[in-house]
Amino acid sequence: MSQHTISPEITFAPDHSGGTKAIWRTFIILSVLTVIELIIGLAIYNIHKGEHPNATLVLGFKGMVCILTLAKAYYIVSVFMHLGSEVRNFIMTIIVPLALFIWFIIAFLWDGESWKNLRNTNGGSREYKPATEQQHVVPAKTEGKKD
Amino acid sequence: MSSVASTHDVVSHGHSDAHHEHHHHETFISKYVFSMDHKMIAKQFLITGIIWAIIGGFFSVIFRLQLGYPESTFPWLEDILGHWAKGGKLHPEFYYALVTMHGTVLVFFVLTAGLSGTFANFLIPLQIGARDMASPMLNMLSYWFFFLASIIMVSSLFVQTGPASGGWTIYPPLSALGDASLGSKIGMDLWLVAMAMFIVSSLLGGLNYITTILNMRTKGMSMTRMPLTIWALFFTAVLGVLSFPVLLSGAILLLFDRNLGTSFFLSDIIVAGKILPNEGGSAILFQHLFWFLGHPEVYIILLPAMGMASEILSVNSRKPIFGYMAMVGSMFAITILAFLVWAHHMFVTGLNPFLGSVFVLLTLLIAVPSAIKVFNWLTTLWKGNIRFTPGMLFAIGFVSLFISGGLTGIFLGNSALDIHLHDTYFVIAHFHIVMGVASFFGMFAGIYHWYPKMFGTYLNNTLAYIHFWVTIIGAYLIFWPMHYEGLAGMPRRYYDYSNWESFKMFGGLNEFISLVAMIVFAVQLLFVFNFFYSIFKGRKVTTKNPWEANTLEWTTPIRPGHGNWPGEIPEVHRWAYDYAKDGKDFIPQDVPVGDDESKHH
Amino acid sequence: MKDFFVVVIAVMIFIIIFQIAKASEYVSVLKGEEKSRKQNNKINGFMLITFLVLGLIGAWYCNHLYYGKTLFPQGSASVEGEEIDTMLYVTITITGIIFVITQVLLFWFAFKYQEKDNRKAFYFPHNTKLELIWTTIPAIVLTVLVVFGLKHWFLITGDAPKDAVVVEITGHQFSWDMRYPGKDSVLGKIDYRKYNQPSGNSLAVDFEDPASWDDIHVAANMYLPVGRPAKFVIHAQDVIHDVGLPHFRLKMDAVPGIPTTLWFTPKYTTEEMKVRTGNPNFVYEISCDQMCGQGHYSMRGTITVVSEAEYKKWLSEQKPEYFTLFKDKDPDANKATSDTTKTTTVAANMSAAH
Amino acid sequence: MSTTAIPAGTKWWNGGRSPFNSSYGKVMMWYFLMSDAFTFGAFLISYGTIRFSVNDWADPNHVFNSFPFAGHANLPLAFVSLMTFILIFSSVTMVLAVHEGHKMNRKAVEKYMIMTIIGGLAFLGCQAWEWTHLLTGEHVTLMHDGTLATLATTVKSNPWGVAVPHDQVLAALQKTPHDQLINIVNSLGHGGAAHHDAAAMSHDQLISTIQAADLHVNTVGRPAFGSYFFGITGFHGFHVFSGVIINIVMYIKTRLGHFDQRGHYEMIEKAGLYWHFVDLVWVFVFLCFYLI
Repeated sequence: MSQHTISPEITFAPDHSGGTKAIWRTFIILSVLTVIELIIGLAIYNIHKGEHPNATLVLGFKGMVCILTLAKAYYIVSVFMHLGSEVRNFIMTIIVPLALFIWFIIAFLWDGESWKNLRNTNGGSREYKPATEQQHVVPAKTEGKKD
Repeated sequence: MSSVASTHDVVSHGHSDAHHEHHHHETFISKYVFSMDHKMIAKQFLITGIIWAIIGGFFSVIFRLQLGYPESTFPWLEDILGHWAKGGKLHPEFYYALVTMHGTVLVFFVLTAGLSGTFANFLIPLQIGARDMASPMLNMLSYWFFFLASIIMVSSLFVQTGPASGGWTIYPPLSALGDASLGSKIGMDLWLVAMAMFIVSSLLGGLNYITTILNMRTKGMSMTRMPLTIWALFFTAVLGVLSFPVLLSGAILLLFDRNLGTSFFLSDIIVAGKILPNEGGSAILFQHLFWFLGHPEVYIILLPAMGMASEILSVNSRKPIFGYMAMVGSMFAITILAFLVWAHHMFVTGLNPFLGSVFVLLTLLIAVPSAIKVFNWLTTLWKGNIRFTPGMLFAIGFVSLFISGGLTGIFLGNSALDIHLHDTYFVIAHFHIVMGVASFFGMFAGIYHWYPKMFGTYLNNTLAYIHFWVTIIGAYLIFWPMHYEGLAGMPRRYYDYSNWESFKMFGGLNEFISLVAMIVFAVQLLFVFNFFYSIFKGRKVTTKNPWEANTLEWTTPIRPGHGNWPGEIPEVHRWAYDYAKDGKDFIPQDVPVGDDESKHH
Repeated sequence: MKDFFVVVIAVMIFIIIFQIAKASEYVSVLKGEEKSRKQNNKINGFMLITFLVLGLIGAWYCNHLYYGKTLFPQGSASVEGEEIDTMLYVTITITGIIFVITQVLLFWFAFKYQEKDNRKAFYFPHNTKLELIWTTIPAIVLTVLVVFGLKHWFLITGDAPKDAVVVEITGHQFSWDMRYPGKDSVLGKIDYRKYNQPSGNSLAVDFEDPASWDDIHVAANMYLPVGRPAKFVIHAQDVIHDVGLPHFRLKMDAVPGIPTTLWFTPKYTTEEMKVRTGNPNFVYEISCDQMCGQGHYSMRGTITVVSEAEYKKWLSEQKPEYFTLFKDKDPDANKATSDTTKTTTVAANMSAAH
Repeated sequence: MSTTAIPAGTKWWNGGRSPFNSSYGKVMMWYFLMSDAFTFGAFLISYGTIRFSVNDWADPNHVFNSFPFAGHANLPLAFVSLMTFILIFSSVTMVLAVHEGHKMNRKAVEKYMIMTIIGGLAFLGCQAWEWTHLLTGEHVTLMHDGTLATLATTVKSNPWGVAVPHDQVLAALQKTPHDQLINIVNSLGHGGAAHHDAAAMSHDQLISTIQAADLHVNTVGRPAFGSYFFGITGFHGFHVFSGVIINIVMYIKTRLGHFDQRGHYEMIEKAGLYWHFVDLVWVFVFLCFYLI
C-alpha cells in the first residue's frame, strides 16, 4: 500500500484497502435516510392540510428531519470524505470548531424570535399582529396558480 | 545526527525542488514583486501596511481638525479635497467618509494585514524552522489579493460621491440605501468588493499559517516548545479563518440588497419620501453577522501583539516568560470566547434581555485570561535584568496600554453600564487604547525587534526613543480625557458639538486632543522616515544574534536567502525561554540539553 | 502663507531631530555598543519611573479638570439611573485599584530591575500557586460585578410599570417625532405603506385603526410628567437611529421594522435641573447615538419634564393628528359635539365612512 | 474506523512530520472547507433567524410542487428529491474515483470522473429548470392595497403569503383595476380558447371568468423568502459549478497522465473533498428550504 507515499510529512500510508463495499453501503444508508425525510416532509404537508394543524406534532417531525440530516452529514463526512479514517487529533480539529455553531445558532434564532415578539406587540405596548395573521386559514388543496 | 537532519530537511519543505530552482535565476520581478519567499512577502505586507497607516492616520488628523476647531476654516483643505471642503470647511458627508475610512483602513488594512500579515509571514517559518510556508504560491496570492483590495479601496476615495461613509461597521440600512447617504452610493459597493478581496487574502494567509505551524515544524519543535509568538499567530489565523467567512456572507448579502433588490436586511423602510417594497429582513441581523466577525477581529488584532510582546519582554528581561502554559491556555481561552461574545456590541439594539445576560457572562469571562496574561507579564519583569531596547520599551508600553484599555472593557461588557456608555467617547477611548494603540505598540515592538533580521541593519536608536516617548505620552494624553467625555454621554461620530447644550463644554478639550493627535502623527512620520532611511543607511548588523535571543530565526545568516538556512535546518532540543537558566545568560533552542542541566521543560 | 511657514518649521524640526539622532549614533558607535546600551538603559529607566509618577499625577489632574463636566456631580435624572451611577462608582473603584497596582508594578519593576553588571536574572518559569491565585481573584471580582450588573439590566429591560406614560418616538433623517396614545392609552397602528396617505401622514399611521384617532403627534420636543414612569416605543423610518438619553442613563436603538422600547422614571423637572446644574439653559437632550448619515450630529430632540399637573394641562391642549389630517372629522371645527362624546362620534363617523 | 495501526511511540506533535499524517495540501483543503462551512452556516443561520422573526413564511410544499413535463400535477418535494439523489450519486462516483486513484487505476478514475461531472451538470440543469419555473410562474395574489394581481417568485416578490378566504377574494376582485384583471385572466391556464381575447372582454366578463376558475389566492408573502431562496441556492449552485470546473480540470490532468507522473492521485482526493462538501451543503440546504 505504501508504494505511493504522498509526501515526506507522512510517516505511514493511510489505509485505503477497504473495498468499495463501504461506499455502496453508505450510499444505501444515505438514500434510505433521504426517503425517510421525504416521507416525513409529506407527513408535515398533510398535517398542514388538515383542519387544525397540530403544531407540536409538526415540530416533532421537523426535529426528526434535523436529526436525520445530521446523520446524513455524518456519513458523508466520515465515509465519503474519509474523515473517519484520519488521525484522531485531526478529527478533533475539525469537529471542535464546528461546535461553535451550537451557540451561533441558538443566539441568532433566539434573537430572531424576540424580534418577532417586539413586532407583534409594538415593543410590548399592545397586541399588534398584522392582518394576515388573523386569517391564518387552511391552505387550499389545489393551488391558485397557473403557469 | 546528519541522517536525521537530512530527512527532515526534506520533510519541512514539501516542495524542496521549487526552492532550489528559485535560487538560481532570480529576476527583479520574482525577487521583489511576485516573490514567493515568505520574508519578502512579509516585507511587502509591512510596507503596504505602513503606507496605509500613514493614509489612515492622516484621515484622523483631518477630521480631528474639524472636531478641534469647528469654527475655523483651513483653505488648504480645499486644495487637497476639492468640493468636499469648500472654503476650507470640511463637508459633513466627507467628515463621515473620513471617519469610516480611518476605521476600515486601520482595523483591517493596517492592524490585520499589516500586523499579522507581516509577522506571521516573517516569523512562522523562521521560528518553527521551516524553509518557507506550506504553500508559497498561495502565500504570494494572499499578498496580491490584499494589494487588489487596497487598490479598490483607494479608488473608492476618488469617486464623485465619495467613499463609504456609514462607519467602519457599515450597518445597513444606512449602508444599503443610496438615498440615505452619498457614501452609500458607489463608494459602498467598492468598499464591499474591496473587503471581499481582503477576506480572500486573509483566508489564503490564514490557511497557510495554520498548516505551516502544524505540518512544517522542524524536528524537536513540539507544540509546547514553540515561542509564544507562534502560538499567538496560530490562534490569530484560526480566528481569521473561522470568522472572516461570516463577514463575507454579510457582505455578499449586503451587496445583493444594494444591487438586486433583495430584502435580507431591509424591512419597513421609507427613505427620501419613497416607500421601499422590501419586507421581512432585519437590519439587526447584519450586526449579528458583522460582530460575529467583528469581535474575533479584535483579537485578530490583539493576539499577535500579545505574542510578540511576550517574546520581547522575555528576551530583554533575560528571563523566561512566566507561566508559559498559562499564557498559551489563556490565548486559547480568549480564542474560544472571542467567538461566543459578539452580541455585547449590540446591547442597545433591542437584544433579548436574557440572551443579553448570557453575553454579559461570557464577555466578562474574557477578563480572566486577560488578567492572567497581565500578571504573567509583570512577573516576567520581576527580578529580571532588563535591557531597554526600543522594542522592549514598546512592549512595556503595550502592557501598560493593555491594562488601561482592558479595564475599561469591564465597564462596557457589563450591559447595564454599557447602556449608558455605548457609542460615546468612552467606547472610543476604550478600543483605541486597548486594540488600536496597544496593537500598534505591539507592532512597533515587533518592528524594532526583528528589523535587524528583516533588513540586516538597525534602526536609529535615538529616533526610536523619541518615537516611543512621544507616542506613549501622546496616546495617553489623547485618549485618557476621552473617558470623561464619554462619562458625560458625549456621542461618538459627531461632526460638531457646538449646538448641544449637554456636550458643548468639551470644546477646549477637543482642541487639545486634536493638537496632541497632530504631534503624535508627525512623530509617526519620523518613524516612517527612520524605517526607510535605515534600510539603506542604517548601521549594519554584524552579529547573527544581536539580542542574544533563543529562538531559531537568530540561527540563520544575517541576511538569510530563500530557504532561510543555507545548510540543514537546526534541530530543536528545548523550549524558547531558557534565559538565566543554570547561570547561563541564554541557551538557544538548537543547543542540546546537557547532562548536568537542571530539568524543566 | 501661514500654513507654508508651519510646514517649513515642521520640516526644519524634523531635520534637526534627524541630525541629532545621526550624531548620537556616531557617538554611540565610538563609545562602543556595550557602553551606549548601558547609558540608554539608565536614561530610559529613569524616564519610565518619571512617566509613572507624572502619569499618576496627570490622571489626578485630569480628574480634577473634567470630573465636574461629567454627569455625575448632578446625579442621575432618572430613578433607575441612580443604580447605574452606583455601579459605575463601584466599577471605577475596583478597576482603579487594579489599575494603579498593575501600572505601578509594571513601571517599578522595569525601573528596579534594569540591567546592572552585578545582577543576575532570576530563573522563574512558573509557579502554579501564584497563577491559581490570580486566576481566582479576578474571577470572583467579576462575578460580583456581573451579579450587580445583571440585576440592574433585568430591571431596566423588563416590563415598564403599568401606570407608565407611553410615548412613541420615531427617528428619521434627521429629526425625532413623538406620538402620545391619547385618551385610550393605546397607540394606533403604524404601517409603513400608509406613509403620506393621506398627505401629511408623516408617521405612516394606519388611520383605519380606531385606536389612532385620538393619538397626538408632536415634533422634536417631548413632555413628560416627573415621578411617573415613562415608556418609549421606538421606531425608525429609514436607517438605524438611537434614542440617547445621557441624563437618564439610557439609550436604545431605533430600528426600521423592529419596534424597541425603554422605560425610566424622571426624577427632576427641567426647572429643577436648571438649578441643580447651575445652567439656566439646561434642557434634557435626546441625542442620536447611532451613525445615521450626514446630519447625524444635528439629530437633536428635547424632553421637557414638568409636574404632573402641567403635563395634564399640556396634553389637553394638544389636538389629535387625526383631526388635522381629516378636517371634516374634527368636532372642534364642526362644533357639533361635546368633549365627552368625541371618541364615540369619531368612531361612528369612521364606520359610516366604510 | 481506522484500521491501520499507528506505530507505537509516535510523537505526533514533536515536529519533523505532520501531526495528522496528512500532506499540507489536504490539511489546507479541510480547513478551507471549514471556513466555507462558516460562510454557508452564516447564510443558513441568517435565513433561520429571519424565519423566526416573522409570523408567516412560504410553505415549501406549495412552492416546490412541480415536476418537468408533469403539467400542473401537485407533486410536493418530488423534483427536489430527484436533485438530491443526483447529487448523492455523483458523490458516490466521486468517492469511487478517489478510491481508484489510490490504486493508481487511471482508466477507472477517468470513468468515474466523467460520471461525476455528468452528475454535477445534471444537478445544475435541474436547478436551472427550477429557477426558471419559479421566476416565470405567475400566481394570483392579494396585494397590500386590497386588489388582486399576478406575481412571480423572485427576489423582490413573493406570492406565497397566507391563504385568503373565498369571500375576501370576491371582495378583492371588485376592487381590482381592469388591466390587472386582464393579466389574471391571461394567466389562467394556457390554451383555453375563451381566454384568448381577454383584452376585449368587459369588466364583468373578466370577473365572472375569474370567479369561474375558483381561484385559491394567497396574500403577498415576504420578499425575504425569495431573497434567501435564490441567494442561498444560487451560492450553492455556484459552488457546484466551480466543483464541476475543478472536476473537469482534474479529468483532463488524469487523462494527460499528470498524476501517474507525480506518483499519486492526491489532487483527485482534494477535488473529491470539495465535491463532497458541496453535497454536504446541499443536505442542509435541502433541510432548510424544502423540509422544514
